[in-house]
Amino acid sequence: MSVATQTPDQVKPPLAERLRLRLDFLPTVAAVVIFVGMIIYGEAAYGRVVQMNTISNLFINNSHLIILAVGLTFVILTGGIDLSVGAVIAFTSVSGVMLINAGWNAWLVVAVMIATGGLFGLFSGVLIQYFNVQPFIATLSMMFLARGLASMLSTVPERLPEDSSILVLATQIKLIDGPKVNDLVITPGVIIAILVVAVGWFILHRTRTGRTVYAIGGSEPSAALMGLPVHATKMWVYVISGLLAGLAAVVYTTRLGIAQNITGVGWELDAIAATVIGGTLLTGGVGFVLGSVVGALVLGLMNVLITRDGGVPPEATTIITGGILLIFVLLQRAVLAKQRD
Amino acid sequence: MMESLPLVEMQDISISFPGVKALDGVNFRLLPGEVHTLMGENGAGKSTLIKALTGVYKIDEGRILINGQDLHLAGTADAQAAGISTVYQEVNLCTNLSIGENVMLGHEVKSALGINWKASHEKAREALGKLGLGHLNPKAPLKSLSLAMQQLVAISRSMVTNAKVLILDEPTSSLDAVEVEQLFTVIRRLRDEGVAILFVSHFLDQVYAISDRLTVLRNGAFVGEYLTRDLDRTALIAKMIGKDIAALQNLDSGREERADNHGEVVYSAKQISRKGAIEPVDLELRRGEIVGFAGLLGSGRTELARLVYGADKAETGGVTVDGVKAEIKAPASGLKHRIAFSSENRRDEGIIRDLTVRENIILGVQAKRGWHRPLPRKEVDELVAKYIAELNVRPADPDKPIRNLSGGNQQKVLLGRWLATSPEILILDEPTRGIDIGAKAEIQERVLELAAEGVSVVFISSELEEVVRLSDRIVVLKDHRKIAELVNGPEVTAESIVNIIAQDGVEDAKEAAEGVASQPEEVLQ
Amino acid sequence: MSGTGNGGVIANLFRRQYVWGIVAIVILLIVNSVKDPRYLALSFNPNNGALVGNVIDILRAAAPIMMIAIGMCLVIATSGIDLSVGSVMVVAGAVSMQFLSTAPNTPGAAFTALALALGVSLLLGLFNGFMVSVVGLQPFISTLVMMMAGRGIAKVITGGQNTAATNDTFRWIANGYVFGLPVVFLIAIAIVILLGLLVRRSALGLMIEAIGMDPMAARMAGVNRRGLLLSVYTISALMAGIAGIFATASVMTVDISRTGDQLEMDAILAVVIGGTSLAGGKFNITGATIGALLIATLDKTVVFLGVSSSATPAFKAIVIVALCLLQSERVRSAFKRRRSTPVAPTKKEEVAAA
Amino acid sequence: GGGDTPGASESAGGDSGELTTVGFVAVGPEGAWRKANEQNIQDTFTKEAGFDLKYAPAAKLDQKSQIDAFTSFVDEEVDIILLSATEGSGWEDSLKRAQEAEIPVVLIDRGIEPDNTDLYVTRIAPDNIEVSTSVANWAISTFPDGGNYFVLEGPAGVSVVNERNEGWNEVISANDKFTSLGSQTANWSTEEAKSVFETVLKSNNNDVQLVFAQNDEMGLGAVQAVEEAGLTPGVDVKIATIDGTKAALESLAAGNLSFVAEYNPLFGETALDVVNKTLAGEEVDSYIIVPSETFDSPEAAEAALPNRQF
Ligand SMILES: Nc1ncnc2c1ncn2[C@@H]1O[C@H](COP(=O)(O)OP(=O)(O)OP(=O)(O)O)[C@@H](O)[C@H]1O
Ligand SMILES: Nc1ncnc2c1ncn2[C@@H]1O[C@H](COP(=O)(O)OP(=O)(O)OP(=O)(O)O)[C@@H](O)[C@H]1O
Ligand SMILES: [Mg+2]
Ligand SMILES: [Mg+2]
Repeated sequence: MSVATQTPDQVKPPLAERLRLRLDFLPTVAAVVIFVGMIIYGEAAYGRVVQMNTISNLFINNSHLIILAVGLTFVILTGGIDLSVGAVIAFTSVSGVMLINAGWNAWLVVAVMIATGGLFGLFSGVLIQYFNVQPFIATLSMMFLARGLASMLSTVPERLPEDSSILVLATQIKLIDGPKVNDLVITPGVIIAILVVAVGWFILHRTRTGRTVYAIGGSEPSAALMGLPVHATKMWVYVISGLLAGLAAVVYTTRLGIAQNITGVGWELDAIAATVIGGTLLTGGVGFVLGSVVGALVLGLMNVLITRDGGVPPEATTIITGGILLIFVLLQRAVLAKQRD
Repeated sequence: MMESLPLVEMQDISISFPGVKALDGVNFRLLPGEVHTLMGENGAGKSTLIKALTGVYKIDEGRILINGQDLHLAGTADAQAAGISTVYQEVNLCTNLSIGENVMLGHEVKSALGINWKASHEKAREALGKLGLGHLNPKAPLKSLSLAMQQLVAISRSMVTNAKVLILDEPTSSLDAVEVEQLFTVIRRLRDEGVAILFVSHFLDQVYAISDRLTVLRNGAFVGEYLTRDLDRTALIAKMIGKDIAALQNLDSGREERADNHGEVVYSAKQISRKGAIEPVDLELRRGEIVGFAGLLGSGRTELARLVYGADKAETGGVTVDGVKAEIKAPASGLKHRIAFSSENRRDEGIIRDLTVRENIILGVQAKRGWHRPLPRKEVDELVAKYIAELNVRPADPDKPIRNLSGGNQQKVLLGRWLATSPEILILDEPTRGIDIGAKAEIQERVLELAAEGVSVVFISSELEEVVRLSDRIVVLKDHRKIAELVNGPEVTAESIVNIIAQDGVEDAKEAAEGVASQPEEVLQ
Repeated sequence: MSGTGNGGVIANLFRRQYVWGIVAIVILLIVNSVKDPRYLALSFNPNNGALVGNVIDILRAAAPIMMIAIGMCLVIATSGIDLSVGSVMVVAGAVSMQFLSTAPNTPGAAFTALALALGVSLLLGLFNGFMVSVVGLQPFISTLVMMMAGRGIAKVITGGQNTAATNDTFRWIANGYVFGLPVVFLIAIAIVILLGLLVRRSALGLMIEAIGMDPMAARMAGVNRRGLLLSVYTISALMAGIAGIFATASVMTVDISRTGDQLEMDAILAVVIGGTSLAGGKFNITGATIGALLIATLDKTVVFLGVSSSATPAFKAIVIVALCLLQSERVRSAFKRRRSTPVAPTKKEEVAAA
Repeated sequence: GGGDTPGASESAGGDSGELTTVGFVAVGPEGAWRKANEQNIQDTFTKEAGFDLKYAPAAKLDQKSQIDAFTSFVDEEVDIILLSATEGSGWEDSLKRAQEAEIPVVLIDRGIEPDNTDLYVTRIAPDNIEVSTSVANWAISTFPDGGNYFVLEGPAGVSVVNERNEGWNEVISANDKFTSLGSQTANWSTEEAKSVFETVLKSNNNDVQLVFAQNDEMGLGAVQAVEEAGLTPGVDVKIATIDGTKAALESLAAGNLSFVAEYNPLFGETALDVVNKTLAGEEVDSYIIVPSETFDSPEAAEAALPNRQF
């Protein structure tokens, strides 16, 4: 029987492949296209966009956002949400820097910071999974908690020691040294971000845990009935998101050399926006890590362009940011409308 | 067959839900290499027993033994680990994933670099092939399949793992003869390979065709275990419902003899169509007439029905209701024109799980009246009481969340919802799916009464006999086209319809259809 | 207050769930009384015929939160979310203040200001509703956009200033007293009851729940999803508008960067504490109201106990977590009787597709 | 103003291509003071004056967005950058890059920590510590035998708040006649300040003599709370605020506020002058303190009100 059906299959794939492509990748593809469009527009309108330093800074300044976005992609794919990441960054960085100043080994502290992030994630996970608190609320309270603890630790900027060994994470590696600051630069932070993306992609698309994440997003009861480890996986996504928040804290803190209790206010929304722009559905089950990366870059580029324009009246900036975000999702929606009925 | 020791043994299993004792000291055993059918009316406890055996529900009392060892199930995963593979009554797949991903979920082929998709899809294709779905592309999205197809995909999941125990809860409820035969060949092969198979179905023919042994439940209680050959149909029915009833006779008797009291045309569609769903068709429905849609799976019956109701918007053609031009572009407008449509997809397009039986019943009427004209409390209670009694929904508790009803009873509640809207045109897509024989007879009776009362009924069922028995006119569809329209008569039988479908050549399809439409008799010479 | 609760068929679980909110309120009040025995004492102020006391302050502080909470409650019941309430508040405030700052100090002017503010809020609500129901954007995003844009709009309206104005009638709304009780609270309660009756005495409640639980099935049952979503988001925005009026009237100043800031979170919290699931479906307006009261009590307690600014968020977090645990204990004990199939929302893709 | 600058004389004849581009990393509208300050800068660096001012307000007062803007200006190679930071610390790397790109940076209002003067041309600002100290000194002179005071702060952790606390605490805590009833954040907001202070009054049975509100908005909120409680602001409770906006001075004139310390936002002219000097390669001192007055009486307020621009 299966032999008999080989022949039609040989014909099908290209068509079916395209079909599949349309269904899943479209929003992400749209994101990429629009991103490129923005770059071209920026270059045409303001110039000095397609140049080494602008591009490398786009990555350097948003590496932590990219890391956060990857974490949120996991959570959102399961249909959950994590509002705590911004505050977790504040707490982990403040506590981390204080530990270093207290004489701890810097690299040990890095580990501690990441672990602390994971701990907050674990907290949310437990609340959600074992006390069926709703994700929004569980992570919201974690947000308050982390922010509060951070402020209780210190309300003044905590400085990393000038000679701290972890500052290497922010060292600017000039790949091409252009005139003045027009260099092609990369920092370990960016490399970390790229690694995170790669690993994230691997877990989601090449491991059963990843498949379970998608299945839960599609239909949690079905996933459970299929015997997939729903409980464990749902815990994991929050832990992952927490760990990555901790990592983002490391990257950001080493870049600035200071930690502050008011860092990261509203970053959770940026990260969520990034994932959504990248084509992830907040209802879960659909989306890609790479999309989220593009989303993060789009947001970053958007700020750059607004700055380059410089003529935007102060009152209007939020309107414009909102407007662009809207246009963006509308474009995506239009593309999607073609394949939904 | 001689008694080899049982692979699965369930002793004195009891499970009670708030209000219901779903299972009360039930015994059940499953021998290797046998097909063991679980029989019982709607709500007898079949699915619950299965869910107990697969770790979905915790058992209150009793024990489960596998290969003689006590087995404690904390979840479905444990059951799978114990070699039990299950296809539940409601299709449980993830529509956001591809067919292949669904088939392989949890069993993907691993390699050094994580999942090997090529191999996984290959394996998925094999599994599908075993059920004659080899033509499906594993990479295509599951969404693109009809409910029936999805059910087959769900079954093929269990082909991936070589399970020792295979459980199929009403797998055939939405399949037609061809698929059923295909499924049975697979089941037989597995059985001969020594797999123990637990089968549930309300179709007696199928039960007798496939099963070696029967266990009968009634209201959650264990009635008895029998060898199929020792128990003839009437005896079996008697055991299931506790008494013999005559209603079941007309299950086998041919088409109902009824006076042709066809009134004037209430609905007429000219060349309505929708891309990918159904090609342009004309359709006329008369008052007091039952029109059956016949066709194989994926022939487009549901699609056509959806267009009539407005669930999907017709892209071409025009519609008149009661002779007046009508714009039916959404279910709401369908309802306004007194059209009601009971979907084949009970779980996704029918019940609202978390609403009570009462709310589920009145939802249709209420939607028709609009939110600002709420039904008075009194009327609500009357309506609800009326339909719970008429369709004898069990348990007869209007304040139970509908998700807690058995599959069949949910179906009855939905029927109630649509009858409550006092429709002029009633479209029933697989209304008897998952309904036990007793209830099925009742529903068929009800359909005939409705027609007699002047309602124009569209009846869709994968069970051709049913269609032939009830319909005055039969619209035959194939590949999303209408290929024939027969005025029902003594000479029209399930076989003759199958022949029409088989003979329908691609080129002369259209004239055939027209010819048939004009003088239906000729088709059969 | 329970009048609204009885309005609908609400499963006991939910009726009991907000009981924990009440418990929490009581505990907080007790804590405060421990710090100062005269905490609950009420005195009468003959000058303005007002009852004076911490409890009265709580009621006044609760009014705006109550408004956005009940609006949010309906939105959440449709399995949506409205992040824009805070921004709609500031827009409403900006409109009224900007108008009053130039208008004469007359009742007439006050009512015009009200009309203007509510009118604008209504428009913003319609926009949200349109984006969600007709265009089919995800509620989170469309309202997130409105959340960003709204504050900008407010800034444009006032030209970046924190406009202040004087109008006794308008001021009276938030600071006046009737029968010794704050007008603002009485208005709020009246609106809660009205809305409660509207949704529970009509079939609105049932239909909102239906589309929240299962949009696909609801559509097939003939429920007009678009219309409902449109009206629900509009109602939410209207409520936010009223809240904005309350907030600005109390000080007769709109603070473009602070008015309504972060309040969407409070609203959502209130709704959830009240026993409405963010997954949509069964909703409970009484619960949301109680949730709002709890949040107001919490905010006031923090100040009364003199919890330091930096410790405040942590304090709140602990209270919330404790509350969630209390509530879920119930859920779990209910579960113990029968552990059944996971009851998570089953049809996400439809929600998304819609 | 500024007609005498080289920039202007060039642009008078030349096309816009010769305008000097100024990148202004700003804070964005958050209240009367900020509005006045940034408006003033924008009004000074006009095309007529020979400048193309690029205005980049922060998103949600988030330092990250400011750093992004700063970086972008550097990449764009503007001629000079005005930096009005939300936060003092964390700017070293950005400033170093600007230096490498040979772009001079002038700090507006907020200084940087650690204060490494090689990284920027100069800082033009009133002195928060000085201003808050003046409030404290006024308090001591008005309450010779002390009293109970309460502080309404901005959000915990923001530099301004820390500085204004520092100046105040140094003086007050040195004086043992004053007892602190604590401090609470009202997030710069009138509404919150009112709500907070009404509760503070209750929890202390109205036994509060002095309120130090770290900005005018909060001070005005406190006034209303006092009135609601049936007390007389200025008599029962004296309220001192910082900023000196028109609204505050009016309230002071009406006797509701008792002391307003100006935190002068109008130093566009000075900035213009500094910028021109810098571009012309002249030296400027590393810290130019903008003089700020204080108003301690209705009369003083009356006098100042007519020509108050903010
Ligand atoms: N989760 C649940 N909560 C409460 N009651 C339930 C639940 N599941 C099933 N029941 C009740 O248990 C009884 C048995 O249901 P079950 O689904 O096993 O019947 P069934 O034999 O599968 O019927 P059908 O043939 O219609 O599928 C029914 O009365 C049903 O109402
Ligand atoms: N929910 C759906 N989404 C997308 N496509 C569908 C859906 N349902 C059916 N289809 C497509 O329409 C075709 C017709 O399927 P459908 O089930 O409606 O026909 P049918 O004759 O009613 O068969 P059935 O016996 O399943 O009712 C299917 O082959 C499938 O490709
Ligand atoms: Mg069943
Ligand atoms: Mg069908």
